[in-house]
Amino acid sequence: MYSDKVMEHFMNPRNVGEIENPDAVGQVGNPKCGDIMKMYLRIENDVITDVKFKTFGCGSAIATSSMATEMIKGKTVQEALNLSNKAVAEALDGLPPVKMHCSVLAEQAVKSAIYDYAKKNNKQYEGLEGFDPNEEHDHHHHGDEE
Amino acid sequence: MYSDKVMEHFMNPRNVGEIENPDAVGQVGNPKCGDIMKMYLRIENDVITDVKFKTFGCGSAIATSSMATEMIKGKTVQEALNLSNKAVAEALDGLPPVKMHCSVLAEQAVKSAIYDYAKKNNKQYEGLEGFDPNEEHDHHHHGDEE
Amino acid sequence: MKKRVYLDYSATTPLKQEVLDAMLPHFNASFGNPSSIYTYGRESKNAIDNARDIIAKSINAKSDEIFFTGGGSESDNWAIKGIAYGNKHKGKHIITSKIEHHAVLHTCEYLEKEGFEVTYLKVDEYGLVNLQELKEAIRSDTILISIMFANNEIGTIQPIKEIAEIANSKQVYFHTDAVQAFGNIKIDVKELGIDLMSISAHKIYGPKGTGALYIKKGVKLHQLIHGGAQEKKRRAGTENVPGIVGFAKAAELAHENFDEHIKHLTSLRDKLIAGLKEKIEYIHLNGHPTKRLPGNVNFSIEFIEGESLLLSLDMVGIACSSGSACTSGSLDPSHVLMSIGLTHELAHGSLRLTIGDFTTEEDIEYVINQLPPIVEKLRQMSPLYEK
Amino acid sequence: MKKRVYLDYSATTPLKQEVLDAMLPHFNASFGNPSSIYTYGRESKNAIDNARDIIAKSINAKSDEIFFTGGGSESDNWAIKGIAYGNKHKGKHIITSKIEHHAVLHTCEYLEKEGFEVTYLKVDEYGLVNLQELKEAIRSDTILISIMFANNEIGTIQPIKEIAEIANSKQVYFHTDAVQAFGNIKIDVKELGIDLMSISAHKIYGPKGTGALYIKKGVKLHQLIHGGAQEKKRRAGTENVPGIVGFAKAAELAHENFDEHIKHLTSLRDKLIAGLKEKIEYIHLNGHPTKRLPGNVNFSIEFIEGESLLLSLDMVGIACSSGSACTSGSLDPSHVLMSIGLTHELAHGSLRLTIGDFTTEEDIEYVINQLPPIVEKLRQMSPLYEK
Ligand SMILES: Cc1ncc(COP(=O)(O)O)c(C=O)c1O
Ligand SMILES: Cc1ncc(COP(=O)(O)O)c(C=O)c1O
Ligand code: FES
Ligand code: FES
Repeated sequence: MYSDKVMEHFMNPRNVGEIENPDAVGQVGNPKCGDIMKMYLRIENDVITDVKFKTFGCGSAIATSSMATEMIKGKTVQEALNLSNKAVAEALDGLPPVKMHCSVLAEQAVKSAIYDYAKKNNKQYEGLEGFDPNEEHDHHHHGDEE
Repeated sequence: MYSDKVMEHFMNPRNVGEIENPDAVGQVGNPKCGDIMKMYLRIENDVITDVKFKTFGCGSAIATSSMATEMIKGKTVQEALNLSNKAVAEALDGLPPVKMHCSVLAEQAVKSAIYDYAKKNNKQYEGLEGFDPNEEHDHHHHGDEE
Repeated sequence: MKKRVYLDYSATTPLKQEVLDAMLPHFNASFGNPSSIYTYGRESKNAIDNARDIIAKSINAKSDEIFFTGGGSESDNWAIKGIAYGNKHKGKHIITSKIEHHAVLHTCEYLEKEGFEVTYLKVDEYGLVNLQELKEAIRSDTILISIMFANNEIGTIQPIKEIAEIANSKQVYFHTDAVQAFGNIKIDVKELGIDLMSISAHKIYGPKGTGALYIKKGVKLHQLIHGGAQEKKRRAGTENVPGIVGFAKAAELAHENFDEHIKHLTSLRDKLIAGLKEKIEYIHLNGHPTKRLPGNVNFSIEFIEGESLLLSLDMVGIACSSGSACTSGSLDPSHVLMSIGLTHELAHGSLRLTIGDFTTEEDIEYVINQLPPIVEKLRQMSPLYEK
Repeated sequence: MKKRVYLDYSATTPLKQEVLDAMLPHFNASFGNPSSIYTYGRESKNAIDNARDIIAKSINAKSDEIFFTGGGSESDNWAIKGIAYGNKHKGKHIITSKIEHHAVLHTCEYLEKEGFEVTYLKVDEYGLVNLQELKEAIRSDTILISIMFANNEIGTIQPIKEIAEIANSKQVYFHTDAVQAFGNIKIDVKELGIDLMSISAHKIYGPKGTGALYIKKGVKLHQLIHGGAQEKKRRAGTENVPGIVGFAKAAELAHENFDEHIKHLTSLRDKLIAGLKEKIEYIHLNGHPTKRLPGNVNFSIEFIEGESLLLSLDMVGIACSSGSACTSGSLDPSHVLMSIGLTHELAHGSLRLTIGDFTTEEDIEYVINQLPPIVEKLRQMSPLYEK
C-alpha cells in the first residue's frame, strides 16, 4: 500500500512537537474526517528556521506532515508557500490515490501557518490571496470512486 | 444413484428378446419421452410360461423390465396383473425418485400385454377394467420438482 | 520470520489442517461434476450430500433446507432480494437495523432505489435493537425483517429468539445474518424460529468463497443465480465441491470442540480487555459487556486515529482492524460505531482485536505489552492530546 | 484401480498440479483478507491484483475491466440482470439464442416474468445463429444481445466478431458466454468488440466456484451482489483468494501452451470422430464439422437411449455425457439438440465426449474399441432396432 519512504517517515516522523512562542501557527482538518494537522513555525528574516507539527490522522497524514516540515525548513516563506501537495507526495515516492487528500492537508497546514504569520505581521505573499484557513475543504473526494 | 441390484439387472438383463408367435404382445411408452417397452408373453393354461422384452430407455427402464419379466414368469395371468410398480422397484432395492416412472412403465407393459391376450381370447381379468394401452401416461411427473 | 500475531479472526481465518486435508482429494482425484451420473460425478455428489447433512445438523435444520452459495454476501443478497422480489405482491416494506453488515445494508439501499421501502432500526449504546420499536415498525405491507445474529465489529449479540417471535407472530419472514455467530454461538434454527439464515465458511477456519443459506421449508423466494439444476434448482452453478467439503469439515470441527473453543476465546478476550484497560488511559470498550461474541474486543482509544494504530501494530507483527474511515478510504467511519453513538473522533480511534482458535496466551501478553507504547507515541504526535 | 478414461472435460476438469501448487499457500499461510491493510492482507491483495493482470492480458482487456465472481453462472446472471435492470429506462428488450446455457436462458426467462421481453433466435442444423435474423430482431428498445461464444454441448462456435459488429452498430450492449471458449479459442475482446464476457475457472483446469466477468470500461450495469467494497465496489464478498490465484494460473498455463493444446485436442477429436464413424452404423455427428471446439465430439446414436449408454460406459471406466432427458430427470431432452432439429429419439441417443489436456491416444483407442459392442448390446435390446 504505502511506499517504503512513507513508512519510514511514518515510523520516524521528523519535527514532531510544538514550538514555544512560535512566530506562526496553523491548523487544518477536522476530527470528524479523522484528520487534524497543526503546524508551528519559527520565522527569522522571512526564512523558516524551525518547524514542528502535530497530527491526528492516518499513516499518510503523519508521513506527509513529516515530509512537508522537512521540505520547508530553511526555505523562505515564499518558497514554502509554493510547496504543492504533489511535490510532497512525490518526495514520498507517491501515495495511494485514496490518500492524496492527506497530502493536500499538509499543503494547507503550511499555508494556514503562513497566513497566520502574514496577518500578524501585515505581510503579503503571492499565493495567499483568497486563502481562508477556516474554509471546509472537501478533501475527501477520492479518485477511485465510480 | 442406482442400487447394486438395479445395476446388476441393467448389466445382465434377464429375458431380453422376442417370442415368435407369442400369445400376447404389449407395448407402452413413447420415444419422445425416451422410453419404449415391448413385452412378449407365452401363456399356457392361464400361466405365463415364457416372457421376453425389448426396451429403449434408461438404466432403470431396462432393469425394471428385466425384474418384471422375472417376477411374472411362472405366475398366473391374474397374479401377473396384480404386479405393482412399487413391488418391482422394491425387488430392485429401490429406485431414485426421478426414476419411479420407469417402474410404472414396466407395470403398464405387463398390463398392456395381458390386455392383448384378454381381447384376443375374450377373457376378463380383475384389474383390466378401464385400462387403455394407447392412453398417454404422464409418467414423467417427478417427485423432486418444485 | 518476524513474529506474527493474528488478531483479526472476524475478518477471515486460516484453514485448519483437517479442513485442507478434506478438500485436497476433490481438486484432482475426485474432481467430477456432481451433476454427472458416472462414478466421478457420483463421488462428488455424495461428498456434497454428506456436507449438507453436516451443516444441517450443526444448526438443527433438515438437509433439504441448506443451500450452498459463494459466500456470506451472496447468501445475504439472495435472502433479501429473493424475499423482496418473490413477495412484492404482498408488500414492499423491509425492516432491518442500522448496524447490519454492508451485504445487508447496501442490498436494502439498492432495493429502496428499486421501489421498496426500508426501515433501519436504530440501536442503543451497546448495539442492541429495541424490541418495542421493532414491533411498532411492522406494517401490514412488511414482508421481511433482517437482523443480524451478532455484529462483526462490536460483537454484540441480538435477542434473536425474541425478534423471531415478533416476526412469526406477524407472519413476516425473518432473516438473520449469522456469518459471525455461526461456530461461535450455538444455533438451533427450529427452536429460535428463524426462516432464513446466512453463514460463511471462511469465518470458521473454512475456505473463502463458500457459504450457505438456510431456507426453512416452505419459504418462498426468488432465485438470485439462475441456470442449471444444482441445489434443487434454486442456486445454479457447478458446485464448488472442495469448498463445500471444507465448509462442512470446518463446521464439524467447530461443533465437536464447541465448549472448549468458547472457553478458550472468552478467557483470552477477558484477559485482553482487562490488560489493556489497566495499561492504557482514556480507552472505552465498544459493544455489550456480556452479550458479545466470545472472541471480540473493540476499544475506542482517545486522541489517535485507527489507521496509524494499525500500521504501527503491523510493524510489530500484530494484525487487527479498525472502524476508522481512513483504513478503507471511505468518507465516514464505521456506521456501526456511529450508530452506537460514538463521536467521529472515537470512531476514528477504534481498534478491533478478534481472537481465534490459534490465539495463545503469549499472543495476548504480547499485545498487552506492545500496544501501550504505540498508543503513547501516537498520542504524543496528536494535537488533540494534552497531558 | 479400474481403468478410468475421463472424456467429460466440458463438464469440468481436474486441477493441473501447477494450479494447486499456486493455490496452496493461500489457504493457511498467506490467508489474510485482501481488504485488510496489514501485511497478511496486502499479500492477498497483491495476489489478486496479479491474478487480475494475468486474466486481463489473456483476453487483451485492461486489468480494471476484470471482475472476479463465484463462477460462470454468476457471471452470466450478473451480466444479463445487471444490464437489464441498469438500462431499463432505455428499453426492456433482450436478444439471445435458443441454444444458450441455462445460466443465460433461465435468467432471460426470469426477466420475462419480471416484465422484460426476450427474443430467442433460432439456429440452423449446425447450431449457428443467422446474422440477418439477428439484425431484424433488433428493436429501438433492445438493450442487450447475449450470444454464447461456443456451445457446451455440440461445440459450435458462433461468428462473434460479426455479431459484435451488429450490436455495436446499433448501440446495443453485447454479452457473450465464453465459458467453453476461454482457453480453447484465442479471444481478443478489443478486436472482437465484446462489451461483457463470462468465463469460468473449472473448465480450464482451475478450481470450481471461481469465474470472472469482463466488463468493458464505461458499460453501465447494476450489481448482482451488493455489500463490501471488493472488486472496485461492484461485486461484494470476501474474495476467494486461492480460487482467484488458481484461475489465473490456469489461464496462464492455457495461454502458454495454446497452440500445442489446440493441436493435441483437435487431432484426438478427429481421430475419435473418424474411429467411431467407421465402427458404428447409424450415427450422426452433431454440431458444425469445422467451426467447433477443438475437444468436442457429439454423436447421436440411433435406436438407443443416452443414460443406458453412459451407465454401460461407466462400467468400463469411460466418463462422458448425454443430452438425453433421462440422465437429468428432466422432461425434455437437451434444448440444444432439439434446436438443431433432432428428433426426440436422436436427442435421447446423444453422446458427448469431450477431450482435454490429459487425454491420450490410448484413451481414444480404448473408447473406439469399447463403444461399438456396448452400442450393439443396447441395440439388441431396443424395440426400435430391426436389423
Ligand atoms: C457455456 C456455459 N456457460 C455457463 C456455464 C456455467 O459455469 P459454472 O459452472 O462455472 O457456473 C457452463 C458450465 O457449466 C457452460 O458450459
Ligand atoms: C456479519 C457479516 N455478514 C456478511 C459477511 C460477508 O461474508 P463473505 O465475506 O463470506 O461474503 C461478513 C464478513 O465479511 C460478516 O462479518
Ligand atoms: S487522515 Fe484520513 S485518510 Fe489520511
Ligand atoms: S426411460 Fe427416461 S428416465 Fe427411465
